[in-house]
Parts: sequence; structure tokens; C-alpha cells
Amino acid sequence: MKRDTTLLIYLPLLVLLLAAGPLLPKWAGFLVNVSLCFGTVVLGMLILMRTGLVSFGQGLYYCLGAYAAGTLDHFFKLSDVPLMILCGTLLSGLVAFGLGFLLARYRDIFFAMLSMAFSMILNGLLVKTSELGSTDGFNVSVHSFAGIALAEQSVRYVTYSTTVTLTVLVGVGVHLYLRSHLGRMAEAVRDNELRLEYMGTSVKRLIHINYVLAAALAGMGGAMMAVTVGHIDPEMAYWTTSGEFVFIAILSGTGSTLAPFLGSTVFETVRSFAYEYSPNTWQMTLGITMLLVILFLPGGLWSMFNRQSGTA
Amino acid sequence: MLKVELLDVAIGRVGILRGISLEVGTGRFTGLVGRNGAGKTTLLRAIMGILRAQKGQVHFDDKPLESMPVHARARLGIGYMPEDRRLVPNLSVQDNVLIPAWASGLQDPKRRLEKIYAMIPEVEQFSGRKAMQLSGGQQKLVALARALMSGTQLLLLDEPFEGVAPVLARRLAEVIGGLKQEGLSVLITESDLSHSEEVLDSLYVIDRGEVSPRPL
Amino acid sequence: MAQQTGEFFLEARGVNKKFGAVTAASDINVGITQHSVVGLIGSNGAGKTTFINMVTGYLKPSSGSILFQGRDITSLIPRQVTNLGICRSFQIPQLFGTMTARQNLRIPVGIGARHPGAQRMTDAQEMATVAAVLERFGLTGCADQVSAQLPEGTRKLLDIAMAMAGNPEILLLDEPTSGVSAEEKFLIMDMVMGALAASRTTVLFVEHDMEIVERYASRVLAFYDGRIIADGNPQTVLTDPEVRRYVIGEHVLGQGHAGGSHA
Amino acid sequence: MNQLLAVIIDGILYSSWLFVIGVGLTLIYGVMRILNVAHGSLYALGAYAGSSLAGYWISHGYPPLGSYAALLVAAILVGLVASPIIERGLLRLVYGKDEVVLVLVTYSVFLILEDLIKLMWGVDPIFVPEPYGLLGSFSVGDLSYPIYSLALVLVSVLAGIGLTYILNYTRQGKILVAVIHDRETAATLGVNVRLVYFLTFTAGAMLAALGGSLTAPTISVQPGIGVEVIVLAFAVVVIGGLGSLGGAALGALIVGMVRSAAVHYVPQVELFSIYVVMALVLIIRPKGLFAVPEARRI
Repeated sequence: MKRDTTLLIYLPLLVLLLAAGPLLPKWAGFLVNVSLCFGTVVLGMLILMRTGLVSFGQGLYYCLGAYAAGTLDHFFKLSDVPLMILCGTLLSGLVAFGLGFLLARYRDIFFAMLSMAFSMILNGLLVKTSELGSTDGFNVSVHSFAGIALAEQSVRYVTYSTTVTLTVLVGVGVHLYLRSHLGRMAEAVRDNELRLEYMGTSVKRLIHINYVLAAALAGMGGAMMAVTVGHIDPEMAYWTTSGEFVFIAILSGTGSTLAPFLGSTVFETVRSFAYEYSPNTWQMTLGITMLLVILFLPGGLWSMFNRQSGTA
Repeated sequence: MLKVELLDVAIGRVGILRGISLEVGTGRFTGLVGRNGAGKTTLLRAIMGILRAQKGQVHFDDKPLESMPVHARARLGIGYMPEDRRLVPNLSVQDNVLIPAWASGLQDPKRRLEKIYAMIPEVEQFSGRKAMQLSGGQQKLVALARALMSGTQLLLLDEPFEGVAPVLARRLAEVIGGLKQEGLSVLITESDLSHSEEVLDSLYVIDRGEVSPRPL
Repeated sequence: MAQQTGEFFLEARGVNKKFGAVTAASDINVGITQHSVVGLIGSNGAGKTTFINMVTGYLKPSSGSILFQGRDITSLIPRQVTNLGICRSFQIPQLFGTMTARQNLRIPVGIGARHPGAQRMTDAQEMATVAAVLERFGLTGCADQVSAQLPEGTRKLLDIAMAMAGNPEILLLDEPTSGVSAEEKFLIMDMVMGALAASRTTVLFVEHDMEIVERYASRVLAFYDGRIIADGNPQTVLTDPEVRRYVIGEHVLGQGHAGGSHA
Repeated sequence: MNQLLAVIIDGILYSSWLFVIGVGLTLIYGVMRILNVAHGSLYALGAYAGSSLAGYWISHGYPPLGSYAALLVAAILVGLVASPIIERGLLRLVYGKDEVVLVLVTYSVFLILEDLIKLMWGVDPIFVPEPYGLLGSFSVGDLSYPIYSLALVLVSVLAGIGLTYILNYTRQGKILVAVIHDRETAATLGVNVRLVYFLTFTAGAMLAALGGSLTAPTISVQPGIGVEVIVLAFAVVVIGGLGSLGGAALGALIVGMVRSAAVHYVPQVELFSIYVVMALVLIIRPKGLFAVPEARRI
């Protein structure tokens, strides 16, 4: 058996990112923070992709998580960071638990399309709900951390370190999950459903479980994004947002739980710089990057580090 | 006509054929006999170019086929009749038979069609029906007719008698036997020799991916 | 065929299966006793795989019923049938293609260890069990190779080993030696039968190779056109004139029974 | 009564538009098994090329009726230029990869084309309404519609009938049917599948561009018009059952009518009514209305 080095990377990464937080220039800290939020959503996609499914509607849960967090602040004045993130995660997980009964029956392009339809429905609902700001969405502010009131100037570092800590925790959690029996079964679903059924296992149940996990992570990413950026809008459920998640997932590769974070950081960096230096061609830059990865690194960026095998 | 030399074929990483050598002489009927899974279909598919060979050569009329795409091989005059018929279910029988002529821009498809109908009158009888309305045996006849449309030089017939009622199988054997007068070269696979033995000029046996000649 | 009830381990009663106009099984009545090793022979499309598919719940008979230990299992799906102790292997190996042989086997071993009532295993115990199975089937050497890249014979063995890892009451093997070289065919069967000897597991296997059937089966069912046309011990069935004509074919070459038939 | 009439007429007009943008997508999917995200960009390219060409024509004082020909020529040009680059230059390299990877490839093409359009035409809206007003209008009851809006109805009917005719009654069409059913066997019959793919993609791209160029006079052409079109076309095609021509027609009709009804009766739900229909259809018929049955595995 190969030694599991991934866990050994997570701890120094946590320490490094936490320590770097106050030192990084504002834009860089923001970039890392946003990348980690995206990375968390894509980490959920990675779980789904291990079962062979790709959702073109992960924006549904990303947006739900963000709006759950935002609503807490907006309507209930409960602008507490961990509470908001927890609610976002739970709401998305709960909705996915319901929809999962339906979606677990679908595969391939039809799974992708049905998930997209659901996320577009949410997008349409939000756009038409003036109480939630319609197309413009609304601002989200943060005032406390686990009941402790926050000073104005400390908010940014608190959200940053919360994001970093949570991200590393779920990264480790998902890593352990994928190494567990249940996680291995997820991969078996992708490889051969028929065989699994012939081993006495319900493939539908397995997919359902992974679907809920993926959604909860998307909700968590959305909620973290809401507290990080301080603004949410229905665009989060639009198909292009979901498309970006698929984009990052393919860019990253599914070889490791670290891959989504690498991928989202590369994605955000390319996007920020391309947007900064050539606002009219940043999409083109992303498109070309993607094509190059698909053509020359079919296993995603992560395959550069892990040439020999695809172990989790 | 057709010469296969030391051919190795794998599907994925799984080696199916090993060092296959075989020859079909001009105007000769050659049999390839072996049970299910021995590699008969794989060999015919490799000759047609559907599967890529890892090693070895296939020559047709002394022309190497390796770098030739599938459709170009068919246009050399090779007709292929797959074991599972593979007709286009929602096209008429006549359309099915004519597709090779249309695809290769044959000069006078009507004349060739009439000739084929003369050889297999049954096909003309149900020429207006959709392929999916035919029984398995009838479909075999149509698949043979279709193979004859492009197969002006060489026919590759994969298990033509498989899964066909005995009466129809005899009829198929009769039709195939009649092709001798056309000067066609034919490679027939079968799991035993019960139907093709009379028409064969030479025989190979294939077992577990290896081929050896066998006297008749 | 006798229509006894209750005393068979596995039983098919009046089973028919139609695909549109095609009859794949017609009035199959057969009872299998526990601990027997039954060979299923017949040409392509005679209904052997259809029979296995119906027993394991992949296909539903058009009419008739299938009983296991007296219980009607006709309407169960593969997962439920498997959980009753009926496992199968496949003509085309059904593996987890991106996983190594070891990882492949770990799935059924892990599932088995989590069955209600089964003894829970630690990770180390699971790995040890997997290693033991690999050892028994001579797969240790390629245990850490990705299964899609293994040679066909090895894949076949792995496929069977995975079916057996569920410790079945009945094992159904669909052409265990097809696509396997001549040297390997007895090797595979010896390993499988050897591993099953202690538990005296009931086995049904589909096979085209009459040498295999003769050597390993205690009873042979000959299928033709969806029906069972002969049933009995190998000597009787394989010399039956109808079987020789329809199933084996008088002109078979390259098989044990072809003897001097190419005259 | 009048409102119902309006719903039906609007529904038909909208359905026609949806069919024109959906039919090319379903054609490409049916033959090549690629869900082409860049379809929306081809639509946008058609719109830009159409308004540029028609605008040029009109501003140079040529007879205004010729602007219709300009719209048509623009669509054909887009197809002729885009197809060799996208299909021959790129898609050819990725055939055989996962369906999802193919979607991502075309998604990348979409991203690239979106910016390419901005580079070529700038970000300011372009408005060439002349062809729209030129033909005057007709009235049904007391409702008045511009005659130009019938153009899309005409094109969609022609495209539908034309493709049905080609597939059922011409040699080329029957060859296409053979490729759709089983490309491998088609190749063994001498069919040059590569060429068929190229021609199919060209035709699909032209149809997308035609949808765009014909719509151009009725809207202000600006960046981002292709984005919405993509999901609408997806919805239409998925509802119908991917790759089915009749399915695309029925899908367009259902979506068009539902949206039209929503606009008139419950405008709040207009935006997402289409996706509700899409979800409902998929829930009831998991592979769309005209799904192709699949083969057995063992």
C-alpha cells in the first residue's frame, strides 16, 4: 500500500494559510478565500463525479446555501458566521435529500439536464421575488462569531480563517470518506453499476448519499461565499455558475481531494488576472486554458502531481 | 485476394487474436471454424478496419490495408455481413441494400440491385417492408444482399447460418453456394461445418485466438 | 421431467420468456438439488444465459415461477436475489475497470463484512481476507494492476472470485472459460472447483467446451431453442443423438468430441 | 377570447423561434452525440453577421428587400466558416471522450466565441430594424403583428419539412439515418462517416446562425444574447428526447405555448415556466418524450 501523504499536506496547509492571512495583501487574501469557497463546491462535485455523475445544476445548492445565510442576516439579524454557514449547509443538504429520491434514478446527460432545470427554476423564482431583491440580490453583513460580537476591522480575517479552517476540515473529511468502504463503493458505482447490484447493494441509495453530500458541500461553499463577498444574487443559480463548477472540476481532475482547491485557485487567478489585464478576453483565456487541459492533461491539473496512479 | 499475416488484435489491453495468418485465394471459398468467443468476429472486424491491429499486416489484392479507413476498405469491393445483421431498422429493405451503392457513388445501382435480386429473389419480395418487420432469418438474407452490393470482390460473412431456422439456413447455404459462379472470393465463419462444408475450398480452424489451416 | 415440489434447492416451474416474437425460454421445468454441479450446454441463443438472467432477477419470466429453497423469487431484482445467496459471474467479466484487482475484491469483501449478522472486520482483516482470496486464485502477482489492463483469463478469474466472495449458496457461472486460452481453461476450473469443494456450493455453469462439461459437471442440461432437450449425467446427455445433432453439431472441430468427424 | 387567441399566436411565433434554434442542436446530437453548448454562440454570431451584412446593405442604399438575402447569406457564411474550424479543427480531436467532457469542450468554445464576438463587434448594441418594419403588419381580430414575425414561422416549417424530407426521401438522408443508427456498420458499408459528421455540424451551425440572423432585426444585438438561447435550446431538445427531430418540434411547441400562456396569464412565472415543464417532462419520461430504447448489457 502506498503511504497516504494527502493528510500530511492538509495540516501544514491550514497553518500556512492561517498564518499568511494577516500578511497577504487584501486582494490576495480575498482571492484565496474565494478560491476556497469555490473549491468546497467543487469538492462536492468531486464526490458526485466519483460515482460517475456530473451535475450541471450545482448552482442550485450553492445559491440555496448563500441565500440561507443571507436570509438569516437580512430578516432575522442573526449575522453569526458559523450559524450562517451551518444553516446554508443544512438547507442544501435537506433539499438534496428530497430531490435525491428523484435524481438518483438519472444518469449521464439526463442527470445533468434535470439538475440544471431545478437550478434554473430557483434562479427564476429568486429573480421574481422582490422581497429577496430580485435580480440584484442583496447585501449580507456579518456581526458576530459564535455569539461573540466582531469589531468592524476583524470581520475580514475572521471570515477568512473560518473559511480556511472549515475548508481544511471538509477536505480531510471527504478524503477520509473516499477512503472508507462507502467512498470506495461510490467509485464502484461509476465503474460498474450492474456488478454492484449483483453484490446485493442498492446503487440508487449510494448515489443518493453522495448527492446529498455534494449538495451540502455546495451549500457550505455558497454560505461561505455569502459571508466572504457580502453580496448574493440569483446569478448564483444560473446555469453559467454551474457550468463554472463543472469547468473547475474538469480542470482540477478527480485524483485527490486537494485537486479542487488547486483547480479553483488556478481558475480564480487566471480569471482575476485575465479580467484585470484584458477585460474583453478573459473568457477566451479560460476557454483556451480548458481546451489545453482537456487535450494535454486529460486527468486534470492534478495529474501533473500524480502521474503513476489515481488513488485517492 | 486477401492475405492476413501474423496479426495481433487486442480490445483495450485484452489480447484477443495472436499471430493470425490466413489467406483467401481469388474465387475461393474459405471457411473459418471455431466456437463462440474463439475470435472469429474479432478477426473479421479487424480485416474491415473496425478494430485496429497491434501487429501484423492485411493485404487486399497486394494493397496494404493498415492505414486505410473502414469506408475506403468497403469501397475496394469488400462486403461485410455482421453476425447480428445490423440492418437499419426504420429503412426499407431496398434502401438497406442500396446504402453501400449510394455511399460509394456506384454508377448503376439499379443494375447491381437487379442482379442481387436475381440471386436472392426473396429479398425482392419484401423489398418494400421496413427492416424491423422482418424475422431474424429474413434479415440475414437482406444482410447478405447488402454485403453483395459493396462486395464485388470479397465477401466476409460472419456466422451467416447462426440463429436461423434449418430451412432458411439451407436456403442461405444455397445462395452462398451460388456465388461461386460470380467469381467472388468468400470468407465464411461458422461454429461448426454443418452448413458450409459443401461449398468450401479451404478451411481454417480458430481456437482461443489462434488460427491453423485444416484439410477439408 | 418430474414435477416434484419442495425438495429442490432451486427450481424453475413452467418458465417462459418472450422478447417480442422471439421465444428465449419455453416451458422450462427443472429442479436442482443442493450440492450438485450442473453444466448448461447449447448453441448460441439457445436460452442458457436467459435462464441465468431469470434466476438472478435480471429478466422477469413472461410466465412461470422460480423458487429458491421453496421461496418464490420470480419477482425479485438482482440485489435481492444476491442477498438470498445466489451469486453469478458473467460471460464478459463485469469488473470495476479503473480499480486494481485488489480493490475490486475489496468491494464484495467489504459488503460481506457489513451484512447484518456478519462479523465486522477491521481494515486490516479485510485486507487479509482479500489477500487470501487473491492467493487462492493465483492473482497475487497482479493484485495491484488496474483490472481493465489484465489479460482476459485473469479478468475472468477475478470476475468469478468476486462472485464467490459473497459466499453464495448457489453460484451461477456464465461461460467461465470463454475467451481464455486452451492452457488456462482447466486451470481456471480447477481453481474454482477447488475453492468450492469445502463448502460443496451448488454450481450451475454455462459452457461450450464439452471437455470442461464432461470433467466437472455431475449433471448436464442441454438447451435448444429455449427448451431443455436433455437432462441427465454427462455421459448420457453428451451421447444423446439429439444433443449431438443440435447442440454439439456433428461437424464440430477443435473440441474433444469432434474426434474423426472431418471425414 | 382575444387573450386566448393572443396566447396561441404568440405561442406559435415563439415555438417557431425555439424550433429553429433547437433543430440544429438535436441534429448534431443525434448524429454526433455531442451536446453543443457553443450552439448559442453560433446563434449570436449569426445575429451579429446578419445585422452587419443587412446594415451594410441598407446603409449603402441597395434595394431594402435585398436585406433578407443578406440575413440568409450571413447565416450560411457563419456555418461555412465556423464548422471547419470547430469540427475539423477541434471536435475531431476529442471524439470518443466522455459525453460530459465533450460538453466541456463545446463550453470552452462558447467562452472563446463570446469574447471573439466582443473583439470583432465591440460591446455596443447593434440595431438594424429595417427588415423588421419593411413588410408592414397583419391583424388577427384586433391584434396586430408584423409580417416579418412570420418569417421565423416559415423558416421553422421549411426546416422541419425539409429535414424530414431529406431524412426520409433522399439518398443522403438515408445514409444519415444509417449513420445515426450505427456509425460503425455504416462505415463498413462504405459511408464516409467523417464527412457526414462535418456536413452535419455545418448544417447545424447554419441553422443556429439562421435563427440568430433572422432574430437580429427584432432585437438589439449585444454581447450575451447567446447565453439564454443555449439553455432554451437544451430545454426544447431534452424535452423532445435528445436527437429526435419530431421531439424537437413537439418540445418547441410545448415550451412555446407554456411560455406564451405564462406571459399572458401569470407573468411572474414566465422566466422559469420553461424549466418547470422541462423538469416535469423528465420526471415523467426520464429520457424525454421520444426516447430511443437502449440495448441490453448482458
